[in-house]
Amino acid sequence: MPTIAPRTTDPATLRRLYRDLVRVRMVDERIAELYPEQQMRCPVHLSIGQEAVSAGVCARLERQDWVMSGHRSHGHFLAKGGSLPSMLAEMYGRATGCTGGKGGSMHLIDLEAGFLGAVPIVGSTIPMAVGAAWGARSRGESRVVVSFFGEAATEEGVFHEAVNFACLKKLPVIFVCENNLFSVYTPLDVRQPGNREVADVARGHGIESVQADGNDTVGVYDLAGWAVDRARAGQGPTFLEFKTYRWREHCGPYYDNDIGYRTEAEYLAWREKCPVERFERDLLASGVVDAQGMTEIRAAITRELDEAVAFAKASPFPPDHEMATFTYAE
Amino acid sequence: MPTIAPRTTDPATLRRLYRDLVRVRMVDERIAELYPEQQMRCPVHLSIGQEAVSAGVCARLERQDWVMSGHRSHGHFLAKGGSLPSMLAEMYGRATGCTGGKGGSMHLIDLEAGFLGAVPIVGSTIPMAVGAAWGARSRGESRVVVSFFGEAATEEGVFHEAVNFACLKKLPVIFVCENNLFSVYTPLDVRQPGNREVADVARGHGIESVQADGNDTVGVYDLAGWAVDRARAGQGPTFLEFKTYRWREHCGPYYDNDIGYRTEAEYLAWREKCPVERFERDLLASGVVDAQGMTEIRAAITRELDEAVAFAKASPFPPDHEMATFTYAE
Amino acid sequence: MSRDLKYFQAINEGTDLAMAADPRVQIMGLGVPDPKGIFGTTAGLQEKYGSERVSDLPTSENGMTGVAIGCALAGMRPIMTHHRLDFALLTMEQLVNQAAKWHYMFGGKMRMPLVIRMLVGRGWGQGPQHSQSLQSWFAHVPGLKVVMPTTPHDVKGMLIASIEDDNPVIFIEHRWLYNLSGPVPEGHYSVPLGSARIMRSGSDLTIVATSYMAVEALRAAEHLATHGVQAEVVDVRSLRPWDEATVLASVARTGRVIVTDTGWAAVGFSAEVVARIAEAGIPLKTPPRRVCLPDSPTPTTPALAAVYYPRAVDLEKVAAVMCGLDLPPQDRAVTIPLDVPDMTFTGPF
Amino acid sequence: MSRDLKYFQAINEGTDLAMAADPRVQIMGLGVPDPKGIFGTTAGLQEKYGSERVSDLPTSENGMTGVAIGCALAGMRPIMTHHRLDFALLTMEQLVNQAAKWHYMFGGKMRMPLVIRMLVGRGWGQGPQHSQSLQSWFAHVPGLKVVMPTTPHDVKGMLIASIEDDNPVIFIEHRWLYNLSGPVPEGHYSVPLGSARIMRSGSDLTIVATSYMAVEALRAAEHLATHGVQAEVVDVRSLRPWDEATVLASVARTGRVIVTDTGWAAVGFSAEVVARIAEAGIPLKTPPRRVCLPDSPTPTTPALAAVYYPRAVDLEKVAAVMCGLDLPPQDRAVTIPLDVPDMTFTGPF
Ligand SMILES: Cc1ncc(C[n+]2csc(CCOP(=O)(O)OP(=O)(O)O)c2C)c(N)n1
Ligand SMILES: Cc1ncc(C[n+]2csc(CCOP(=O)(O)OP(=O)(O)O)c2C)c(N)n1
Ligand SMILES: [Mg+2]
Ligand SMILES: [Mg+2]
Repeated sequence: MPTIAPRTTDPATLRRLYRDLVRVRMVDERIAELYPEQQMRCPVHLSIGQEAVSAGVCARLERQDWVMSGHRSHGHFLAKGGSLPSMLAEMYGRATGCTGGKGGSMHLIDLEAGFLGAVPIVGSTIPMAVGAAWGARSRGESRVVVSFFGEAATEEGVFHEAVNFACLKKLPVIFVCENNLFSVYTPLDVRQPGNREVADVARGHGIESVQADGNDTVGVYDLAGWAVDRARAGQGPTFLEFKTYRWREHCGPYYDNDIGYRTEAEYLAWREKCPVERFERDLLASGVVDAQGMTEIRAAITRELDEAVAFAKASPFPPDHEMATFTYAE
Repeated sequence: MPTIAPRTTDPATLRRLYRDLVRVRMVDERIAELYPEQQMRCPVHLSIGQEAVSAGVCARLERQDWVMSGHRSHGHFLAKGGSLPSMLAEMYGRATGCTGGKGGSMHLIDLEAGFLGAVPIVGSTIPMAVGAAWGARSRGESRVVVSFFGEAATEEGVFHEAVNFACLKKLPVIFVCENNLFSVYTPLDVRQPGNREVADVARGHGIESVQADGNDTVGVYDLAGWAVDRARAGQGPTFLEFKTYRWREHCGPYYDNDIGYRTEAEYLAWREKCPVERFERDLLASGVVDAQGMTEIRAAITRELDEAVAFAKASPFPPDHEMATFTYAE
Repeated sequence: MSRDLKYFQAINEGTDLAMAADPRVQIMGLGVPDPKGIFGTTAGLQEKYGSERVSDLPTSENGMTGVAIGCALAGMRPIMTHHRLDFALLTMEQLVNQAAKWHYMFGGKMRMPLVIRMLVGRGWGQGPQHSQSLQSWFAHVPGLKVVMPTTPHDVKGMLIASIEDDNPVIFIEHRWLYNLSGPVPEGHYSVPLGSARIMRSGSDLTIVATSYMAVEALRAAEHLATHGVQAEVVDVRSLRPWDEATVLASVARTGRVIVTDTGWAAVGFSAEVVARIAEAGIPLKTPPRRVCLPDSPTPTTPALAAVYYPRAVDLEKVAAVMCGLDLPPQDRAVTIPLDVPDMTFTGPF
Repeated sequence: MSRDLKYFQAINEGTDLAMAADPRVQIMGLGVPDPKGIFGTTAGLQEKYGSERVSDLPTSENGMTGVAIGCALAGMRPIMTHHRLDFALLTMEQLVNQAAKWHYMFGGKMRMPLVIRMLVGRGWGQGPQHSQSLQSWFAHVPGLKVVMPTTPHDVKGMLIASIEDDNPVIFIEHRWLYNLSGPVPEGHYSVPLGSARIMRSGSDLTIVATSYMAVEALRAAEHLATHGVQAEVVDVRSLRPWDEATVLASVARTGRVIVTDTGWAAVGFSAEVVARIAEAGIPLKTPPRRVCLPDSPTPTTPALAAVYYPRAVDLEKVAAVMCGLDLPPQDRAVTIPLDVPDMTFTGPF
């Protein structure tokens, strides 16, 4: 187990973390609200319930650091500073979207924010993140690269190939696994043996590997800080497994505890561990943010969201003649 | 570490092990001798130096147990009881070869002996062996399946996918890794990090995993016995890493210590650990086989080899019209 | 006795019958026993046949293909599923180096009864990585069989034939066929792999179509008929082996041919059909044409997806030029949104 | 200034020049810095450019392709090597779902300068899993470029062009070209991707050839010339994009065409060439023909490999029939063994 600094209590940091956390929640809830209008005509994988990982990890990164992700990337994108209007416009398929409509919700990108790309093939960006770290180092650049993925990605061979290489080259990569117990509707116990944890498999490769609570925003933040420090100090890669839970259906805006792959009771138990409510209780108890402060933060996000949604909906669709553009780079 | 039975001393067993061991050596040496005639027109990957693993593991298997392997498969094929004439005829590209000439040295098979197949794509038969074990169990058959491969195969993602599944389903599979330190000419230290062993990576998956001396025939035999017993008892898969060394060039009949990827000194140090000489010393010391007995065993193998080579060379090539046969099964 | 079933129901029924008939048949894939059951195609099977024969899998496509091959080596007859063909790109080593060649390269000693079901996505933002229709890759590889059934009748009959076949069969299902209904005989029957089917007869033009494009071709043919052009529609159904005889005979009769495929044109199955017609020296009244995907990845936004996918109207335009027909200009836009197969489809899959 | 170099030396020189010119160029692959240096093509590079830019890799093809993609994202210009194309089947997800599509699917925001060198094996028992020539797969995929240089001159110039290209380029080298010599200019030059080259002019027949088959086509053309038939040989060089204009113009001139490819015929690049000729409506004196691999995996034994691979003599026979030439029967057997490119080759690779 790592020796990490005592739990963060700095008020400005906690406020920032809270805002980032709530913002991810509020954006995804807005998406869930708007989705039934059937104007976002692409698959959406919401992060609701899992926001603490996005907020806690990305708050430790600098702008020049890079993040890559998979299908469930909204939280990572937003917490790394990706542009909200361009993300929403992308979901609406508009020309102003972050890929101009070519990619949709599953292909977010914001190079200025250091969000290097997300794709929906499970595990696929993991070796890319490792390569990006290697390439950056070869070019003499100092960047930490975070690869976000779900626990199912650790079942893909490419995950192991990537971790081995990161260890071999001692690269400044942090592998962040959000273990939400499911791959679509398939529970962990029919995919991985019960006698070991995900973090154990990673550790076998010789990587520093820690399992932790993924709903504890400050805990995530502190652990990520340790991993980032190791990376910056040239001590090599780290694997972090965060236990958490997806509240809504695998893909789409609704709840699906009724269809039979998990129980309402399991969901409710995790609902109790809501990362937002938990952090709010702590903040209220410590007085770092009071109820009024929370309302203000939420109100500001609501305004930002209203504007972003309006922008997205008012944006034009790409014209027909752009259908094949960018098939090749000139 | 496993608690294994005391070292085997049963004379009949030791004699059998010795014969199997020497036979693998002698066959590959004969191939090396004949190869420059340029009549075996296919790549050959000799097992010389690594024979103890083949002999020790396969001696624990029953005929109905299955073995699968990769490019360096001669030892596994022979020790499992594969037909020597059909193997040599295959190398000569003859119609009497084990695949009728279609496959060559890299595609050995002998279903009657339980040698289910070898292919030269690194790692490829590992998941197949797992699937075969699962399929056999589904059909109510009691079989242990051994998957042989080199340490480079543990760098392939498919290895991890296969081990995970074997653990998940508690399958009677034994993963046998011959760690000879090289993948072609590439040493281990530019492929895997130095702070952990191959056996550690496997162990991360939750599998029983042991590292051992791959040049100690009886040691291999005893460890394999433990793994086979576990498999038969339904206790699931085992991973065995055996440290050993390939004496000759990666592919072909010659030595290549002069070309610069390893030192003559390294080779000579391993040459000292010759599994055949070591076993012979032990046998002579214990008196289980005396010099005369060894000469007889070798003479019998020489006769067998002479006949098999004569058979192979006298066999016809497949006729032209067989070029496309078996593209599809009827 | 025949009744109407939907395409996905026909798959389910075919699987069920095959599993009931032969205890060696097993089905595996991510989500196979989950509540959605691969869009209904595997629903109820685990309850009936147990979790050893109907099994969920880790998210390890390549390794699990190796496992399926191993099961086949052990005497089982596995069916493996992929929610999207795109995910199966992880498995090309096992499928093409291994499964396709084991019978051949071991001199006939091994058999590889293996069915790989791959779904082709389309619409509702499936985009570049959830919609590829790579049948042409598989059709290039000796040792594989490749089928793309279009109707509920055929999907059941060809699935049974594929399961009973001793070769690896790539079984490609287009997601937009899933809700189409059609007559499906009860009980066991099989549609031979390698036979095309003439869906509609006509004397002026042959449209050779694969999978969902056969549906668009039929629509086009109906519309063309109202203008006096009789198009023959040949549903290829099986791409390897494919029914050259039926296609060539039809083209020889009509003297005009459009080949339409759900995949890309370049170096695709459509090129093979055109090439065989040319090699056969069949005299044509006008050069052959292909109507396939444009040469780019799939865009996600519905605005561009609507332009990307060819439809009946595009076939009609090409046919009109070939037949010298003065077709009144048609609006490419239609009343239903262009990114769903029908109005019951409300996303997100 | 030009001097004669062997094919593998030209690759080495091209790589060296590109690395000297641009510090972002890197090369990686199993065995790249080993004493054999990918059959000499990477010899000496690590000594010159260090182990960060010239690196060996773990045996993890798919992950390492992702790593190379990541390097490209970080601003490097990676070259990756595979001793055999067959091993690259492990990498299809990264190459086809990812590398081919990143520029498109991120709306032009990303570039993917990436060269993947794949060697096609042949002879000396390479057999079913060490000899596949799957250029047709890559040529099917928009977003990829695909080249197969035939001469030392072209392999250097096209390698430099590929390294300087901002798209993923699949660079396929036939092992039997490695020892061929030819004039190679010194210094930096590039051969544009997408242009074919007429290797030999002729008026009676066009032979469109890829890679090593262009060598056989030249041999055939020379022999045919002694019988009064003048064959034009077009070396395609680049399969995606390919130089339709040059090919179609040649075929329009000669009125006869054979397409010969190192891969399988069915649904292959050769089909595309024939299809485009047909679609262009070029009048032919006789139907087009393809001379490619037979529709089976590669046999290992030299006895069957000799029958499997088409050679000049096979092209000549087809040409003779097309041109109405009464060619004296030739023995298909020749003096050198048929499983090696030349007599210096003594196995085992
Ligand atoms: C290679 C691949 N296989 C299967 C899928 C289908 N798929 C989409 S999301 C998903 C679940 C992945 O689970 P996990 O990685 O744990 O992420 P989570 O959805 O739980 O956040 C799967 C299997 C895919 N996109 N890519
Ligand atoms: C997937 C794949 N990649 C690369 C190769 C080329 N290759 C042939 S043998 C070999 C060495 C493998 O090393 P190891 O597994 O340790 O076995 P060893 O040769 O040492 O017995 C390699 C890389 C291959 N056959 N398959
Ligand atoms: Mg999950
Ligand atoms: Mg090795």
